[in-house]
Amino acid sequence: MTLALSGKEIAGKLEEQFPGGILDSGADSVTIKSDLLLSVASFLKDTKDLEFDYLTAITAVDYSRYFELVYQLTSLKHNHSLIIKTQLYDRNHASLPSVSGLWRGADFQEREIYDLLGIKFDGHPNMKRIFLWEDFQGHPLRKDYL
Amino acid sequence: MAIYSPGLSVLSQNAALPPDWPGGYWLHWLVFVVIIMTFVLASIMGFIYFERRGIGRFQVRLGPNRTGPFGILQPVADAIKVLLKEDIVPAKGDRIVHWLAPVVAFVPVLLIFAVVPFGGGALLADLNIGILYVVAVSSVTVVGVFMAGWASNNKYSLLGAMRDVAQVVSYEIPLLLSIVGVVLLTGSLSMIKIVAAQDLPFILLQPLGFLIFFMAALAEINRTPFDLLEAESEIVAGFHTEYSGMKFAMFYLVEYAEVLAISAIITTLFLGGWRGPLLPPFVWFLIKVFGVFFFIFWIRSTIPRLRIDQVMAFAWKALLPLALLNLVVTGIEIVALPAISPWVIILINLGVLAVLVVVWSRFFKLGGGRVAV
Amino acid sequence: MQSRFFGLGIAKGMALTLKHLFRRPITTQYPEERLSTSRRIRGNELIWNQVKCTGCATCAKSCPQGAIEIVTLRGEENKYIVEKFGVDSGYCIFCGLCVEACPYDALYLSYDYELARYRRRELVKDKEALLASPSKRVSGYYQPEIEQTLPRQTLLLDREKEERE
Amino acid sequence: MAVKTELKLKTEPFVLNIGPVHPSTHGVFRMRATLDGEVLIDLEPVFGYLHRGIEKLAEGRTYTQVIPLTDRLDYLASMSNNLAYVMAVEKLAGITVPERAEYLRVIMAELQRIASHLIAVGAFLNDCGAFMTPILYMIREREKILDLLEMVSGQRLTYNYMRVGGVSQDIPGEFLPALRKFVQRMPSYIDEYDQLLAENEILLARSKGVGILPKDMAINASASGPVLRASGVKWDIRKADPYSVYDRFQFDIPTGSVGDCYDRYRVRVQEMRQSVRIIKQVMEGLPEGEVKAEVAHFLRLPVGETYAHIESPRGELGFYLVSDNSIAPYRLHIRAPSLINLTALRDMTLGWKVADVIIIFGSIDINMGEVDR
Repeated sequence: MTLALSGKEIAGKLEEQFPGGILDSGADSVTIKSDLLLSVASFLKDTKDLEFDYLTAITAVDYSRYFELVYQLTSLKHNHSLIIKTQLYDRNHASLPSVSGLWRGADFQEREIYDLLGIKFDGHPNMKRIFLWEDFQGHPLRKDYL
Repeated sequence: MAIYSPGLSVLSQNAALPPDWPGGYWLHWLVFVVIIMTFVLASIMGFIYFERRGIGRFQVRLGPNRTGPFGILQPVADAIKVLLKEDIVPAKGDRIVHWLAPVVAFVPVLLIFAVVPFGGGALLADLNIGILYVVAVSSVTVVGVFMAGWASNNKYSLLGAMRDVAQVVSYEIPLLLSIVGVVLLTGSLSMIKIVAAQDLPFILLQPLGFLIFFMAALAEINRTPFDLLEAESEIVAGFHTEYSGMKFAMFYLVEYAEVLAISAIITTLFLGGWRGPLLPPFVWFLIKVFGVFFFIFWIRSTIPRLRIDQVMAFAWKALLPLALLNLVVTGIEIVALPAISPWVIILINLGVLAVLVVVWSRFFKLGGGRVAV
Repeated sequence: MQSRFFGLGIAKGMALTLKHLFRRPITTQYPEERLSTSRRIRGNELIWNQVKCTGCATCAKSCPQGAIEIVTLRGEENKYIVEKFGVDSGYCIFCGLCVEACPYDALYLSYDYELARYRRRELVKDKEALLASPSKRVSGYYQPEIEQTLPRQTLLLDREKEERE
Repeated sequence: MAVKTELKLKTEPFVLNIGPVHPSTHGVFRMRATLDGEVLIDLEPVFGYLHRGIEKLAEGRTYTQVIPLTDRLDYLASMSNNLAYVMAVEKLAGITVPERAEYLRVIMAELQRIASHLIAVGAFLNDCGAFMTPILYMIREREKILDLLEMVSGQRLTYNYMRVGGVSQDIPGEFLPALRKFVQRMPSYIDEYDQLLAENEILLARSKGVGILPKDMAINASASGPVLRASGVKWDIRKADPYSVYDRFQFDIPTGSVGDCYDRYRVRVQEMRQSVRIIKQVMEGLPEGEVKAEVAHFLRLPVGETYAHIESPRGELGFYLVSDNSIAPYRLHIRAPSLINLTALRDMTLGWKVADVIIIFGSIDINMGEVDR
């Protein structure tokens, strides 16, 4: 069984490292401030006993008021998983640091999120639309796209 | 062993004399050119039908079976369909070269049949340099293929055509060298004399030569596993990607005419040509040609394709040295053991074949081949 | 694993293809030779039983494509009269969710499977075209009683020569 | 394996669009390849030709109506898609699935895995140039599986068989005998595939050491499924995070050693054997009982979110489901293994030749329905 690490425990560990950066923690998830994403991610990837070497999936959800990004991390070595969430409130200029430098697997997923939800990832090597054509207007998976 | 009909051998002697026909040579040539063209076209249709049905059965399906009894009219239907298609020239293609290419490719293949001995004699000409003529003429086809690739103004076509040129030019050498082995045994370049010398088929006396010739010939006519120039899974259709209608039909004919020619030459050089017991010579010839062709499409239905650098490596690093060694061994046998029974030589040759193939496969490795970029 | 001598692996493969040359082809000559399809085949369009239908429109609600159109009137004894019942088979994806959802077993899928028409408008079926009739065979999809009456499905497993048991 | 060879000639690279309409792109994938002669020096994958917006469409449909949509994701493995989706819904709704339904789901998922791998391996061998034969043999066995799946679900490609809380219908009486027969014969067919090409020298030359995906890069690029396992990572969600009733069955996880095309091909063939093994055990333990739990017709899920993942034939297929207590999903995100496995495509193909690019791409085994969604 892949062990879903307790969000609360991890939040405690993260709180030591990044004071004030943890907004919330659930049973298997931790919500962090969006500007801390990259440092938290690299902390989770490199810390001993955590070693989240595998980025399972990135999801973005449009909650109308804000976007929530969900990073599902897995460690193939220890067979445990954790969900990192972060929220973006600026709908017009939503942007986030890219984790594709840490996990190559984020490459197409971030492009997909940019394409369908219009969230820009800073530092992504090839930030352009992936499924829709270049001059497509709007981002279809946003709730206000009709 | 020499069982061939005396009547036909008379014909072969007469072939060099001016026939006693009104109009002399001209009428003779005209009649036989028509006969050869008909024969070639008919056997190509037979080949297409045979291959499609045969591959169908290899692949546990039926193959074409709708047009006519057992689908025997399928090649006719295909021909009608392809002739009615629109002839398309790419907008930025070279119109003249595009038009010329199928002709340049098709004519040399037909020319080969001038010297192929179907029965007791060649129908058109018994050239004393027959086999040399075949090799010389057949390599002109590649010019047509390259013209097609170039004139199409299509990258896939160009890739296919360049592969073809590289491949055919390389494989000419082992092909020729393996023919030299046969010529050494016969002492003549004439196709008829080569057949006449085969009391034992040369496939027994020259097993390694046959193997080399067969593989080089497959590469020459671009059949699997050397069908790189039209590798449909890589470069769509290779040099004839942009061809349609009549011109495409020409290339299709070239492909099968080449196979027919190579089957006929293998029959002539290694399988004893038209010779065989009981049945008339022409029938024997056809049986052997279709046998060789069966083997060719059996290979096609089984094995995958090589990569271009592997194909080239195979020609230069495997076939060429083996062909040279084969030549040396044959030469030694002819000079040193002129009077020995052929069966001993067959045994020796088979041993040499086994040893060489095993040794070569040990230190000749294919694979890898990444270029650092 | 790897063959030691060049040619042995090729020879093995060629032996296998040669063996297949003498096996029976597995293709069927379709228009002449027809195999029985699955008893649960979700074929052709819907078949509608006017007697059983109460006009509840559950089918239309469950249709993912919105292909079913149903208009009802309120008749005597507070029962619905189905005024219009139509299916656009051009939109239908034959998922069978409507048959599954129907609480009165008034909707069936057809057992026949040749749906092609020359005009797109011919795909739009109205009430009369969907009515059950003896000429239309009903599929056993979600209808276990009908399923038992249909011919057994031809399986390639059974048609093949039993040479490997 | 990279050989440092200096390209001496001054050459000019050119751009070749492989796809979206190309015999070997397995759908409408497009690779914008920059070539230096035959050697690939840059590659950019281009997607989107089959984008149907399934994630957006799902937001307007009830939970049951989404199931036919998931059929159309990876249309070669519809059962797996169904399974992953209904698992996500069940997880969020807290529905327990009857025992028999769980067993049936495992049977269907494993049959589907065999069917999908047959196409994957067949298409890979076809890309290598084995003219249609392997894929036709494999389609023959796939046909038997499709017969079985048709028997239970009524359709051959878009099964729409799984339901929230179980499966739509119980299996018919003739299913188990037919399945038993199939499971008995399948291993001998897999032996035949191995005999056909697994030791073929040309295939070895083409695929050994070609397109290596190193272990650390495979993990870093979030590769999953056979692609990850071929690189030597023993990671299978059926073992690592057992879902359904997989923890009750014995099976091995085949892994490769190098991560080249040949390993990926072998891993798939071995997985077929393991799947047959699983099906045997499931058949023995198949319990009687209900096949579907009582579930409201227009399901409303509690507010919340969940992620359910399975090991689909192509890798980790996950559904991230967000509910707002309406009858339709608020957000459905699909973690498509095909798309994410392509991340490393550029690194795997750089420096190889056109022919290798095709087989490397073929060995990843993507399905455009899932890549573009």
